[in-house]
Amino acid sequence: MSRSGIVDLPIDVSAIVGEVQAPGHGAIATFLGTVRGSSGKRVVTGLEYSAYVEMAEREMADIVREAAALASGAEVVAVHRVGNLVVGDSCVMIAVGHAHRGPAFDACRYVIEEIKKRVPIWKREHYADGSTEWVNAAAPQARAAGTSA
Amino acid sequence: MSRSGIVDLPIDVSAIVGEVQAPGHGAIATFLGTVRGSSGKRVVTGLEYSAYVEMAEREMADIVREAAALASGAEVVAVHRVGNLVVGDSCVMIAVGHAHRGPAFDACRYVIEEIKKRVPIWKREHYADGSTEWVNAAAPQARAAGTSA
Amino acid sequence: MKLTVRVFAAYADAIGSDHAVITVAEPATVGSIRSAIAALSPLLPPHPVIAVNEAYATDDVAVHSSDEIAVIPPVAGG
Amino acid sequence: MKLTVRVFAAYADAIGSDHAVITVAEPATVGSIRSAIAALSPLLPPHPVIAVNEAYATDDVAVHSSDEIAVIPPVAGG
Repeated sequence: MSRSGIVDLPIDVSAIVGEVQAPGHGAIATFLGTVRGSSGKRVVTGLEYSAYVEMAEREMADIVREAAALASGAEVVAVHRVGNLVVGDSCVMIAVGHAHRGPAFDACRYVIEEIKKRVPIWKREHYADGSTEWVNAAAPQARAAGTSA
Repeated sequence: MSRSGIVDLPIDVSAIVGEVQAPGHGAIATFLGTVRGSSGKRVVTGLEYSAYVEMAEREMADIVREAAALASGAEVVAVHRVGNLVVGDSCVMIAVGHAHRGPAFDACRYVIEEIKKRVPIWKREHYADGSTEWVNAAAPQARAAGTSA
Repeated sequence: MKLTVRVFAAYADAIGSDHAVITVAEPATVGSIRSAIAALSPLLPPHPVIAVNEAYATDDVAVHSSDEIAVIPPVAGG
Repeated sequence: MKLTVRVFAAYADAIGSDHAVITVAEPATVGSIRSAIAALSPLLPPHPVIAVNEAYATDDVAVHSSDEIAVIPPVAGG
């Protein structure tokens, strides 16, 4: 069954792939986002993700619903981790099961693009020199976003 | 390290994802193909994949090299299983690690499309009524294919 | 009326708290309360993105004292 | 010269074996041996796809007795 959520434990890749497997699904596309060891020229030692959890879960659920509508018959699971992560940890996973690979890829791509645009999650990078910085990747672009961002 | 192969054991999804994880790879796109429980109107009970193994491994290696060239810096693993599979078993897996999600998705998609076009693998479906049939999905379309297929 | 505004991430650092109380005239809309929210810190943008009841809200959305109001910094998930 | 041709899947079913021996004139090319391969069974197409030394081969590719020749049915991997 399609689902989404904000989690504070490591992401279990096999378990999530298993959730979207079904006799009718010949194709499973997944995306896994992991913490990179550098940002521009600076060495990243860790990342701290925080969220407006209630709203993030609502936005994630909306995005999953939209993806399942785009790719009719798709089963979609999307989870985003929050808390303190180290380099190499997975922060986000999307898995889409579908009868055919085209819709599976398209739905998977849609979910990660929309998560990056709309879900109220923030990250603070911790650098090797002890400093930290909020990473401002995107102004939120909800379909019902304010007129001025 | 990028690699590919024809295998006759179950595909270990987590292990293959782990192979393409690296501190520089913020994005991992995967594709998993699984045996569907129906084909047209017929109930499929199992599938038998066979290959011209030596040539299939060469074609897979070429495709992985092409994908890694398309998505510079990508790490690509592609495996295809042969032998007798049951509904729900995974027959093919592709995993691509890259700094960015766009190239990771594109390379992953490229590999599965090319596998379906070029790699000399065949499948015979076994149906609930006891009959079997070779599935002719595509005439091979190698870049150096014969003039008449 | 008084409204409690939830504040996150870089904006929370800017005001030194994860919430703030603002006083606004009634009837209120997202458009009419935005400047009071922006005034919480000079580090906030003049036109911050506002959510009402856990959804992005346009300027014309009405705001009542029972609503959950939040100010949303640029997002960085994924 | 005599050539052993590897035969797979539906084509192997058609000829009842995973290989066949054909006799062809020298010098040989993929183009010149194709009809002998097609003649192995009426169930094979008139212009089957041929691989030489584990690579798809065009009509102009030369064929020697030491080469590994195969006839490739429509593929169905993935």
